[in-house]
Amino acid sequence: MLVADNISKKFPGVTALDCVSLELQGGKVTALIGENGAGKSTLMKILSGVYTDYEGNIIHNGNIVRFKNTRDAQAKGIAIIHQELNLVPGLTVTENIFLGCETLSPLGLLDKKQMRSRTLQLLGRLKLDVSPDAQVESLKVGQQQMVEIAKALLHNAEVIIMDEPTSAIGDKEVKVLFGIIEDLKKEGRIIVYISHKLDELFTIADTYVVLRDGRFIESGNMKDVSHDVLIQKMVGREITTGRQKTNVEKSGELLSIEGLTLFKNNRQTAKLLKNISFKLHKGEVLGIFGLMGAGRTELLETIFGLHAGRATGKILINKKECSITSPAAAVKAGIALVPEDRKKDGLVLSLDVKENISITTLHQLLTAGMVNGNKASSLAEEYINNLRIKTSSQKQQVKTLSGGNQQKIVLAKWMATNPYVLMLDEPTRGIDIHAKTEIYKLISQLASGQMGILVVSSEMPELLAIADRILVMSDGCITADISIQNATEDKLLTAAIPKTN
Amino acid sequence: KSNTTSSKPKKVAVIVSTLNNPWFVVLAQTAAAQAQALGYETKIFDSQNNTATETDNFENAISAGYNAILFNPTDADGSVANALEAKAAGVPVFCMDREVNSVNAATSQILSDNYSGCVSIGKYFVEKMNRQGKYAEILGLVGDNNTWNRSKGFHSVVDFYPGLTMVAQQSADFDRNKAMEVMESILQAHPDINAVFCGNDAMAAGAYQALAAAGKADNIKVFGFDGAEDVIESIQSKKIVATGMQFPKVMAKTAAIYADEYFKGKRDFPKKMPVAVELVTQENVSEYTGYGKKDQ
Amino acid sequence: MQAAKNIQHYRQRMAKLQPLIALFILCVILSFLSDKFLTVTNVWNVMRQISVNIIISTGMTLVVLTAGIDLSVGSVLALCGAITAGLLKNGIELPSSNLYIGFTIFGACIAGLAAGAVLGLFNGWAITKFKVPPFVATLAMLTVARGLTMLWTKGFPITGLDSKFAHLGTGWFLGVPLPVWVSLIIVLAAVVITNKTVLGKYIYAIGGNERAASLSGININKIKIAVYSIAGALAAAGGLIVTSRLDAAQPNAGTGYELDSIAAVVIGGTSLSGGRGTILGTVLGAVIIGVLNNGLVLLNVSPFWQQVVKGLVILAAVIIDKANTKSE
Amino acid sequence: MQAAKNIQHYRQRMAKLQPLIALFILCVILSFLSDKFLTVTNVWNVMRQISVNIIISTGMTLVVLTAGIDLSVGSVLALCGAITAGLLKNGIELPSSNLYIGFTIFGACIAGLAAGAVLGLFNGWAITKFKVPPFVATLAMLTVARGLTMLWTKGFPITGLDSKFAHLGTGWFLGVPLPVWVSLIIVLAAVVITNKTVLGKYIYAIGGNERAASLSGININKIKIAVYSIAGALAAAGGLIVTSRLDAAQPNAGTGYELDSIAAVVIGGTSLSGGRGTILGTVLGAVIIGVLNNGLVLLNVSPFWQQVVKGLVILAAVIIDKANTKSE
Ligand SMILES: Nc1ncnc2c1ncn2[C@@H]1O[C@H](COP(=O)(O)OP(=O)(O)OP(=O)(O)O)[C@@H](O)[C@H]1O
Ligand SMILES: Nc1ncnc2c1ncn2[C@@H]1O[C@H](COP(=O)(O)OP(=O)(O)OP(=O)(O)O)[C@@H](O)[C@H]1O
Ligand SMILES: [Mg+2]
Ligand SMILES: [Mg+2]
Repeated sequence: MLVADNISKKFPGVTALDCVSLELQGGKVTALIGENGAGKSTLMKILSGVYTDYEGNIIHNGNIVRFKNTRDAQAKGIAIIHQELNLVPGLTVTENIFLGCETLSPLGLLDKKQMRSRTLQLLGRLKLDVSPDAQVESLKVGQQQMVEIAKALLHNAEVIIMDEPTSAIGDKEVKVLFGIIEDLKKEGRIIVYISHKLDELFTIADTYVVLRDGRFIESGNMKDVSHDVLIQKMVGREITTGRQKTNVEKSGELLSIEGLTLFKNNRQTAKLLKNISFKLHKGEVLGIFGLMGAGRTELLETIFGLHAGRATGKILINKKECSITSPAAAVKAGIALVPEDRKKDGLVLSLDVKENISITTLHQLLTAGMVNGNKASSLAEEYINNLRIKTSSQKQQVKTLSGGNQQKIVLAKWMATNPYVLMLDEPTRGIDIHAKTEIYKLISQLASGQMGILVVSSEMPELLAIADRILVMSDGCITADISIQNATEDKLLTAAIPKTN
Repeated sequence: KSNTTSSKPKKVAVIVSTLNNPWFVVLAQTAAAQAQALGYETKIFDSQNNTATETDNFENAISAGYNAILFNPTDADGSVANALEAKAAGVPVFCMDREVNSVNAATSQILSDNYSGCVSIGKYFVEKMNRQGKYAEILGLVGDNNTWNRSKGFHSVVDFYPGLTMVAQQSADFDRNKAMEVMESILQAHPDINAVFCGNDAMAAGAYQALAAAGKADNIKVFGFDGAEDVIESIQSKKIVATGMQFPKVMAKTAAIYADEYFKGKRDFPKKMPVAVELVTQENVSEYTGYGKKDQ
Repeated sequence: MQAAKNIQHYRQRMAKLQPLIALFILCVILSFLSDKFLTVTNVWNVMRQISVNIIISTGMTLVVLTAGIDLSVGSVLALCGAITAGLLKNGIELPSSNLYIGFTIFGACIAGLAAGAVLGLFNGWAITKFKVPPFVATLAMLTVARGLTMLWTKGFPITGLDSKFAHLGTGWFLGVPLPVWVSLIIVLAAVVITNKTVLGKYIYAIGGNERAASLSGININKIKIAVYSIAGALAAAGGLIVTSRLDAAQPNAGTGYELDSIAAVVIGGTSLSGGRGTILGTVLGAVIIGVLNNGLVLLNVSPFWQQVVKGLVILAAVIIDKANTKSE
Repeated sequence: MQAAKNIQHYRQRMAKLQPLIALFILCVILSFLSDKFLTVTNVWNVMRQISVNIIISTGMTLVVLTAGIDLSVGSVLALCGAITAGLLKNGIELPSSNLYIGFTIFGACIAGLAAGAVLGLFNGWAITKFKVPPFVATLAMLTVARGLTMLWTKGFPITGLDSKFAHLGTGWFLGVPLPVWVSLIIVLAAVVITNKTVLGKYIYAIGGNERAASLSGININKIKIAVYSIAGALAAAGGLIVTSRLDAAQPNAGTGYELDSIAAVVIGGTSLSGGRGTILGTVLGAVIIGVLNNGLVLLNVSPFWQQVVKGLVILAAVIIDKANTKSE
């Protein structure tokens, strides 16, 4: 049994936690719920020894503990899957899983065999098909997140904290994870589960705790609350979710992809994308569904000019063919990409909110050749309000923003360019339900204008909610093109499952 | 044996302590030129003031089959091992300008005596100063033993005169620019000095530059050492008072000629052949040119 | 929110301010130890001496902000100084097509600066086109440029230049030495560039997260090439000043300057991993080093002890910074 | 899965292999240009000459893998060499308590190595305890150690050492020069450390993602201090060899070695931002530089042109690497 007693945590400019108390029982899954920036991750970081300066107490099996560092917490049997990936890109899967707790041979050298076989077990348990010797950087985000999970399972800890473990993985992997969680419950472990995907919580969680603006709101049993009540508790007032717009009048063709093919590298003939063709119309929201590893990210990246040289095929914008050899060229041509991995590809973490939002549109903020600070500020202000970005000021470093708010910054900087084609790769990953609806609204607003929007998502409900038409991809090919009227979850799924032959 | 090797032309290596100071460029190039004139294939090796690099140069020269080495050591003691290695390989070594502290390592050493050279500068210094006044000394590389030979020689005379007080002693690494900046700062601390003695001519030129910029060139006497071209000119134009002329060309030529004689079978060379350092003053400067006497 | 804003500004001021504290302490100590230290003439003297390092380090700061490094500044300084001096003295002669081109002071200086920019351009080109690590590319340039200097000067200083040229290094204007004016103007320009221009913002973005920057549509290569060219041109500018102060172009001028200027940049609080740092910080870094060198001579510290003291003071200076900025 | 594995191994082999290609090409060219190049004596020559740089660069590689840098190796080499030489020759005398301690060769060597480790420890301590950037901390040590060398030697080389001591630098064993043996052993040890020990894994982890490493409960500071101490001790080892080869401890030995060894590391494919690189790569880097120096001397290239050529060849070598590894 682990108890947090009146815990408070201040950061320069923010009170992340304000006298929060909660109680975690063994054999139960406790869902921690709250909007972006509510303080969930901060609280968990305190429980797992990442932050050591806080007010209040942690009571572990009846006695007060103060972890000196993460290792200390590990020793006390507390494991955490961090919201943000914490892997060493250059090291292999095995090395990452065992980092900090390597097993040694009698000679005091690394016992690689031993570690490798344990890794294979874990990967098998997670049904993750990667080599234990693969460098983590060569894995996709989703695969990396599974490795994080494996790392946490290694210790078979008494307390396991999962901070948005499913933010980057597909339904298949989610099912696997839930299976494992059930086992852990049977073993009487304490499990904390943080997610913005409410339906997940209803399937897996037993009790819930709601945080709002760093304050404890209430707790109870999952079975006693309904979806909407829960949302109301975390947001503080009613909000309407669900489909925003219904019919779409297809004015002219905006983007047209013809025979796009992407090779794995310029030597081999292995293809990541096989002869892809489709059209995107003005005012259309085109969803792209697929299982993890289907090639959706590659598709967007290729259109965005990231793989020039490895790719063949035509890209036409407004019926004019344009050769897009670099992201710079893509941006000029009026294409924008909100990438999958915000930290690696989306943000300059060392810069502040304002600078990150304005980076794509600096040329429009000039007066007399100089960047006009006020214009930049008003731009940033506009999006901070529109997207309800929770930041202490425009000058807060994005590094210190909560995960979800970072995602909103990336959205903001691309909306600012108002492009012809806006490509979104998992746009609502790690974003709370309220902000999600905001973003859905925005997407449909943007689409009602001249813009056309491509949305890659692993969440079917999301696509069904916002898309006018859905393409389904399965290992590098488009396997279905379904208009929203006759799109159903199982249609999408059947098209997404790779044909094994 | 001689006729087997005499089939193809003999090769002479010139291993010089450094090339980032014109004085040594002259030494090396004259030696090489002279040896070439005598019909030998020659090559210049730069030890970059680093005795370890010098060792590499020796090994490479020996394994590349050079038959004699005209040698300007980086260090009197440190270079002994190198000279001995050459000797062991049967390659004669002729030292130029700087010596190696070993009686039998080198076949012959044609040396410029820094110490006594600076003794005579010291004497002239005392005379010019009428035995009294404040002065500063600008040293070369602190880790280089010539720096200290020169300084010691100078002080062996000057320190006998209580009227002469050294108010500052700083290092400028034999570098013109450093010397200028050091001089500028010394002038701040001691605007009233009457003279400055510099460990080489590059530093003397730098020091003079600082004095000129401060408008003190006329009342502060600059003394150098080497006999570099531009300093000789400065002495002619009464900017610098005096320098110690070493004769790199003479030493280089002699060394090359010795090597030639060695190949022809001569063996009895003077172990040490000192080439006197001559004091160049505004009175006798007319006889000199850069790095040597007019008539050479 | 307001509070937060203040903290932000406070921090930023701090970031710039910190080296100032160390510098202040240093100056107080020195002025106690030597009455000559805080005299007007000595202040100008120090300013003149550090102006060259400030000029070079300004370029170096831009390079380091992009997470790069430029080891070639010293040799580039020497080569460009020598080129200018050579052109001034001998012009260009083509005996073959018996052609002779003379150079005015202005012309020769422009030629020197251009040469610097071109050398920098080569650095940038190797780094962007062939993905050579900046360290290697500029190390190669360090050796090449030094060799070219030796070849161009044949190992001898080029002396006896047009006396008007000496003015650049030794002259005064409105009671301030010309080199100080030059460095002042360059620093101001750089401050404007880093804070107010697109180029500046892009430099920080590239240093902070190159991938994100290029995904934001920034042409990384163009920016980097520009930055290395600027660094080269500024090194050349330093070369002109050194040459004109000495009234001679030394073949071995600028040896080891790369360390001095990187030191100034880092002591000034710029991170070698790029993305964070300021021009003013670098200036303070350069001033600290300059003041230190000057002070050690004023106090006539024995050459043996000087290096020990110098090292310890630099360490202390940086530790003082960190101590005061630890809070974040 | 299998595929992924292959890609892995392929990549890793590549990473090590690349400099080899450049080296091979270089050797072929040289052996065409000079019949002296591929002679047994000359090969041992080159090996002996590079052994010191290999030893230093091995330590440097560990430091760079942690995303650090050590500029002090050159001065540490000089100081420790001088300490050993001094102890050998004069021992320690305390006239006050008229005490005299003599040193055996072994004792003096141990003392020198210990001194190196301690100096490195200081570096690590300043870097971890006070968060001083490695560049500054080790730059300070560069100056301080050089100064201490001057003080200890009074500016004069320490010569006339026990003739047995000279054996270390000049002796042979089983037809291989002793310095080569030493470097060989050190390289092997380092390879084992980096690949087979926890320390090694932590070094890569810290360089690859310091935050992740510390979240995994790794004691970052301890590892860093260890690494800098090792680097210091290895620099000292280099100092012993240099001293015994020359039978003299030079006050200004090792000047500029930091650049040589960092060059070896980077040419060997280790990234200055840490986390990726191999010891063997560094060895190849050092060999390339050594072969180049040796070759330029064997060919009749004038010293001035040598620098130009050297720079260009190094650039070319790295470009060849990149060209062959670009695919990924
Ligand atoms: N290192 C930090 N410095 C300053 N503020 C911080 C820091 N870390 C977090 N914060 C602030 O603390 C608050 C809580 O952040 P936290 O990451 O706990 O939110 P969260 O509930 O995890 O949100 P999300 O669901 O988006 O992950 C946010 O306002 C965030 O900006
Ligand atoms: N760096 C890489 N190394 C090896 N294989 C890769 C790499 N990048 C992508 N792949 C493979 O390319 C295919 C497409 O991956 P991609 O991530 O684009 O699909 P996706 O549908 O976007 O998956 P996700 O849901 O994670 O975005 C997958 O088979 C993936 O394993
Ligand atoms: Mg969170
Ligand atoms: Mg994807």
